[in-house]
Amino acid sequence: MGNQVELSKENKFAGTVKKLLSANGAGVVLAYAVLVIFLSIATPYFFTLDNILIVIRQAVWVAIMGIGMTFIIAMGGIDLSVGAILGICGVIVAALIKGGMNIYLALIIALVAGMCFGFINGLLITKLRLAEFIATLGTMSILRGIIMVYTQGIPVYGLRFPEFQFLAQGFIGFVPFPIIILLVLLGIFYILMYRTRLGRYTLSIGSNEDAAKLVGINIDRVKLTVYTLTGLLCAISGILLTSRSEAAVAEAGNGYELDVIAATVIGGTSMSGGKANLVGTIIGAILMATVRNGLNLLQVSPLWHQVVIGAFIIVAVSMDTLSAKRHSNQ
Amino acid sequence: MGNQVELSKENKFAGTVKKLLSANGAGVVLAYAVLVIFLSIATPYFFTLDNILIVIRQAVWVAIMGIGMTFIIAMGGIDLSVGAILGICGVIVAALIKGGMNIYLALIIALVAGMCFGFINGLLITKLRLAEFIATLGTMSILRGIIMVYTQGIPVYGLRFPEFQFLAQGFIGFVPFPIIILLVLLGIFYILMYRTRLGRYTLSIGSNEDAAKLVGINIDRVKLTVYTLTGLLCAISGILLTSRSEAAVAEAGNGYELDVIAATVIGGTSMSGGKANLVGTIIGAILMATVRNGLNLLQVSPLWHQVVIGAFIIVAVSMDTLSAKRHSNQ
Amino acid sequence: MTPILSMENIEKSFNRVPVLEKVNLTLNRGEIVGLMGENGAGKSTLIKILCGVYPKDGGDIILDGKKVNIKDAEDAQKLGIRTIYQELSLFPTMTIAENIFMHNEIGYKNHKGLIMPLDIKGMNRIAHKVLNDRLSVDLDVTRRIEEIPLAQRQLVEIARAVYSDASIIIMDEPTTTLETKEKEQLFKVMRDLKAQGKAIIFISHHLDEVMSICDRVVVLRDGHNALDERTSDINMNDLISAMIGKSVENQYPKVKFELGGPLLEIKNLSSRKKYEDISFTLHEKEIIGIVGLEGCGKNEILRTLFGLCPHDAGEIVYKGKGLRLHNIRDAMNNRFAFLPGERKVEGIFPIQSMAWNTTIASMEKILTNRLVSTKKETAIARKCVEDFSIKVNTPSQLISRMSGGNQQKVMLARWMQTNPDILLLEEPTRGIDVNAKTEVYKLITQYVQQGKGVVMVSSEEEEVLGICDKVIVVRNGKINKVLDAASASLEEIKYYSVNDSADDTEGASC
Amino acid sequence: ACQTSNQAPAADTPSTDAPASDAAPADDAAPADDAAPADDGAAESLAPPPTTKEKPIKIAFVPVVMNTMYDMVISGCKEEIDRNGGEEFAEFLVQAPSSNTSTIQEQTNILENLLQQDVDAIALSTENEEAMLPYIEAAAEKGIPVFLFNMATLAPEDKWYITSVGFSQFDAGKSIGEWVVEEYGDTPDVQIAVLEGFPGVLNTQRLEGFKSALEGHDNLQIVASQAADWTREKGQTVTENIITANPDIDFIFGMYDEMALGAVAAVKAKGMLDQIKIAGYDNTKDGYESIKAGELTCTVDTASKEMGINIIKAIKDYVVLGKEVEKEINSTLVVYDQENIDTFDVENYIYVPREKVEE
Ligand SMILES: Nc1ncnc2c1ncn2[C@@H]1O[C@H](COP(=O)(O)OP(=O)(O)OP(=O)(O)O)[C@@H](O)[C@H]1O
Ligand SMILES: Nc1ncnc2c1ncn2[C@@H]1O[C@H](COP(=O)(O)OP(=O)(O)OP(=O)(O)O)[C@@H](O)[C@H]1O
Ligand SMILES: [Mg+2]
Ligand SMILES: [Mg+2]
Repeated sequence: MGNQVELSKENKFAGTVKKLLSANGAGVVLAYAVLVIFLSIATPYFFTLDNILIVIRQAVWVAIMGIGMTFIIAMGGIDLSVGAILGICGVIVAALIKGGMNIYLALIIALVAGMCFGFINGLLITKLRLAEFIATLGTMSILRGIIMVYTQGIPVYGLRFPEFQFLAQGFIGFVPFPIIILLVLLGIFYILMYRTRLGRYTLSIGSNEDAAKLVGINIDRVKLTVYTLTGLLCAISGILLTSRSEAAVAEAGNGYELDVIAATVIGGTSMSGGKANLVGTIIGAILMATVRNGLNLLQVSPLWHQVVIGAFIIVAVSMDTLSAKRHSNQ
Repeated sequence: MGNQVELSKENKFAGTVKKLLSANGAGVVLAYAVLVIFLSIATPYFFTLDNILIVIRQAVWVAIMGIGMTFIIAMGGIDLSVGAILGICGVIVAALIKGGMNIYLALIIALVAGMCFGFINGLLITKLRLAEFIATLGTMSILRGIIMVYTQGIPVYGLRFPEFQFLAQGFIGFVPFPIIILLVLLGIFYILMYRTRLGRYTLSIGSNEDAAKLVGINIDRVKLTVYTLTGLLCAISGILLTSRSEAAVAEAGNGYELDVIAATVIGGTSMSGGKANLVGTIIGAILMATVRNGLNLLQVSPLWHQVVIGAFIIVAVSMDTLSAKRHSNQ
Repeated sequence: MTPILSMENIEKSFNRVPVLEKVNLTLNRGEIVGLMGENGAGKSTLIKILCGVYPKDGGDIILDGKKVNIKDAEDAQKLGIRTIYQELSLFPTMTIAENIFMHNEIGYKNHKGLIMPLDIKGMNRIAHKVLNDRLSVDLDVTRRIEEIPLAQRQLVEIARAVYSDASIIIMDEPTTTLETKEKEQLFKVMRDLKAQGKAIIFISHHLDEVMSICDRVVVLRDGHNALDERTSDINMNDLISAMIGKSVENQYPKVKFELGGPLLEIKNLSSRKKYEDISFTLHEKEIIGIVGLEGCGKNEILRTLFGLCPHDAGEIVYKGKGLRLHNIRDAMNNRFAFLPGERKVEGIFPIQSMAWNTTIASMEKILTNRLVSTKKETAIARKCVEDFSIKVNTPSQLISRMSGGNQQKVMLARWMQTNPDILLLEEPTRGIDVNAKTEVYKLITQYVQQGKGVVMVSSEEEEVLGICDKVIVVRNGKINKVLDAASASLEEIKYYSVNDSADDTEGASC
Repeated sequence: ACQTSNQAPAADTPSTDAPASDAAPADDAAPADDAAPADDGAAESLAPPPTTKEKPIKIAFVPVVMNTMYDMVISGCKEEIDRNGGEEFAEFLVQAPSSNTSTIQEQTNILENLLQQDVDAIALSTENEEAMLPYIEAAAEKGIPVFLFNMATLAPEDKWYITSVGFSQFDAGKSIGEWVVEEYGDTPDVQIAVLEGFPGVLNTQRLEGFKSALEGHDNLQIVASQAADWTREKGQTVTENIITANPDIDFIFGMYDEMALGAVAAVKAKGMLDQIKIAGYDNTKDGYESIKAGELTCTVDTASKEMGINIIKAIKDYVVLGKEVEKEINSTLVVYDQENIDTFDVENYIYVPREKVEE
């Protein structure tokens, strides 16, 4: 988005459509539009305010983690542990509340725990110099294991406290509260990405890590910060998910890492680093939730879901690539 | 390995130990040695020819796919679909044999199918210019879905044909046949990697793709070849796995992609591309199988397995990084 | 007055091979010091130690009379040292303004944290102003680096160093890709900085540049101090002999051959927005130089001939037959070779060995029964080390651990190995030292003698005049003037680079 | 490392996690930690009241994952629908999570989506009912009755469901244990190995049930108990490792047929099939044939098809006929071995279209 804004200055006179299509992440908007039109025609249940809000709410957990993933991927990294951090933070908050702790204190502890796990990822990557993929694969496995050891696979449930339920189930006006949380986080991280040093340094590392080092950027500090913030976002997601089902299950967020990465890349953030599209990520997450919602509404046999979702990811990302290619070829 | 050979010429006089420790992938040897010593002391059952052969045979499937993954990672790519290709090729060979087809014909068809799936990955990556991670994530999902649609989750079983059983269950002398297959494949791909154009071009692309293009390397062709060969290797693994259990199970190879990537990186092939250590990959795969074997032999509670394996991956890879760091710092 | 910087008895070795031995360098406020030496003499290593890229093995760095310990680039920056590195270090996906202000941002509040809100408009404005006022280029600072040509990138890198409160500015071969005009701008900026009391270390292989801009020159030879004199006290020959231990009589060993038949005929070639109506003929044994201002389209013309840029009109005739160049392989199959200008990005395979880098474009030469023969590979690499006087410990040394100039020689060697019929060169001697340049020119001359042809693009007019037969001056995407190198002068080239030849009659009449 | 995994075994085991089946081993013995029988809650049930809806009704069927076991349940459902008039009786929608993602979150999404549509009944099987409570409650409040099936546990707070159809995991595990007690009697020093699935309620209950039958028989000893992730391949690998450490093993219990078949392959490769007896769980088709071939020793049939039939019967009673139904409906469990395997009706594995039966 930041790029789009700036691009627009460049060819001030080019038509809006062309600009939109050429911009990084335009594919996702196109894909989303096509999907929404198709589903609106195909089923009467789809295009209702209720359903739209439900879909967005279903996308919230992935979208929130996607914000962190966008930073990480823009920095040229990857994080496979997001789902596991979500899971363990959910268990932590549930166990603490169930154990009788004050809810707000429990929330804070869970958030801090999320930051710690992110920080550990950061340490492995910066201090032990492990490849991101491997470091976070390791923490994913360890955290999932710890959840198992702690819960023995049995959920922590019975969290019927109104304040806690409100987090994921509440409304402000007709807008679900988690959507508001998402928007607030998007706002904060949008500014962080495009209006602060942190964002610049993140992008610069993804763009050319050697050069970033040569201009004196403290790369380790930036990476630690980004992974820590991502841990925080995962903790928020984990808390919301726990609040939503009033229980923390051992396998919560299993496999989410792939959804989150897919949403980020569909949204136009390039895996080669140096470019970020935060708004695109959110749309990407909503897109993935919409596909699943559509599959359910259209009564597509569950056996086919994976095929459709896989094909959809490929199509959505190629749209982006193709429109970018057309742009650069002209 | 290629690098090691050359390095050794450079400082002919440096002690062997130092050379070993400084070489790319030395960590894996060290980690393996430590583990073997530990297990040999901890349990009398570990260090027996029988058990060693069993462990190696258990590592074969991952090791064979790891050969392909080494090429792909050395080329700067990644392939998340290896497990799914293994799964679908297993189902294909099982279904064909069950359907009464001549076994050798069925094998050939499964191998060709594996190559086709790899080729499709290659096409997505070269023609649609999708990021490797996303393209192969998509094919993984699609192939897993197709397996589900086809098998309805029901295993294809009852493949009790001696020739077919021999593939994974046979012995030549006291050596299990799959180990022989692995060694033959290692030999072939070792030569491909270090002695042919394909290997050099693979490493060149991983080292600097832009420069590779300018020296006339047909990047698309090399990528297509490497992904196709990887597909072939996955098919071989799939066939062996099917032969081993005389059944093709829908979820065979699920999650293997992560094991394969971990084995490759533990073996000393760098995720940033340009370097490959085929022998290291094999040792990495054996190492992972050894850890699991050890957990079973030592009767470690299943709840702890994931934690141990995750920690082990991190430790094994850091050993490599640390020894490499010590080397480069001096 | 204490010098602002003094490096004393600096020592450094890589893998026990000494690169710097007891090297000294002092720098005063308001002084420009030239740092010279052959390729691999240790210049870049010395300044990288100063910038915190490499730790030193011994010696002291004294800033303003205080001994300092520079651990990393951040330390160096805090101490007021800014560097333009030999290999560009820009951020391709980021804008010009973002690059100029990288790690030197302006915000609404003034604190050092990562979360400071940035004044983006203000930075864009200042970036534009810096480029415009100090370097006289008018660039859209919101364009991304990957969208602008190499020379402009170099300017951005210069602007980044200029716009900083650094008191010491180091420039490692900043002029290699600059055109005359931009070079003059750079010199003007350097004088301004000097007037402000800043100190500059300037590395270049161009003696004339060093003699004219620097107050003092320090020469390194094989990692030792070889000379430290005021430029006013010495002449070029002193410099050369300090660097290489002998003098060079004829820098340009041009031999004019009888031209053969036409090899490559370019007819009315056009590419939308890049260039139009380009026609010329390259004969056997001919070397053609293409010159022009940055952005005039000369590089695109050359790249079109290698199948890298599409053209939409016109014809390329090669050895009498029409040629279609869709991609690089079409060009390579016809025995064309192309040396790209941006070595680090488009040339080297950094984590591979020198031998690997030398033979990668001509692998058939090192295959025996389709398998790589390490023996053949090493033999070829050793021969290249000889021919191009490459400084390398062994052919198995990683190329990224060689000096810039030596990397450039490997690039040239790589392409000569392919036995091309047509050699397309972008900045062929970028970063190569005086002595080695002569060797390279000799090799190119020998090579055309066998009936081959060369087209080169260069920002060094002397070089073009010195070794080419014909010089094509391109202006705004069109051939403005074709000069005979034997009779043309530097002034003519400069003149036609900026003035339309259609104005000639008027120009002459005045 | 890295298990991501998805679908597990057929039997109800969803992979990564464990699900569940029904609970309440009502009568005997302490079941696993929390399999709280919910019978007494019936009085204060908050479930929507019985209705007498017009046919055809719309039934949503939400299993944990698509696999062999749920497939058989579906067959049972379809056959029972056929008996009642097929499409004129009910529209049958199957919605399951696709793999690769956490089944819990996907199932909650599916429920949210279903509540938007006008379904008349939801049949739901879930790994963790606790995590679904808000949705079951929401469905009840909307007047949509929820019929749980194949649940390993029921949350004591759950007053919104109509009935729980299934079988007792605990009892099924126990029945294998009883088979062992009978088979080995007082034979001294019988070494037993167990192949477990992923940790979770399902795993715990089967194991507890098995162990409860062995209690008091000190000659029957569990010498190894290792996770094989519900899969055949892991079953084989882990068995190889277990045999290495325990060469004198006599009996292996694979807590799901796929793992047991992996054990069969490993044992066979060692040529120890006549020494080691292997038991499975669920009586999958492959397991059945292995018993017929004389390789797998025994397995417990969990009557998946019967479960499907019971689900539709309950729905019909409650939604169409307006009758109250039992809070818990269990199918019968039978252990099959070489002796009685021929009495098993293979039609149970497949969907056989049924004649309509008039009420
Ligand atoms: N320019 C290239 N880019 C990518 N791969 C190449 C290139 N040249 C050769 N290869 C690969 O190396 C293999 C061996 O090349 P070689 O020239 O020895 O065999 P070949 O049968 O003559 O192939 P070709 O006729 O295509 O060159 C080729 O089959 C191809 O896979
Ligand atoms: N990282 C490194 N590892 C090993 N050797 C190195 C490394 N960097 C430089 N060298 C060696 O140090 C010597 C000096 O290199 P340096 O780059 O300082 O030369 P230079 O004077 O800048 O040459 P040029 O004019 O070609 O840029 C060279 O012989 C080079 O091979
Ligand atoms: Mg240098
Ligand atoms: Mg050939």
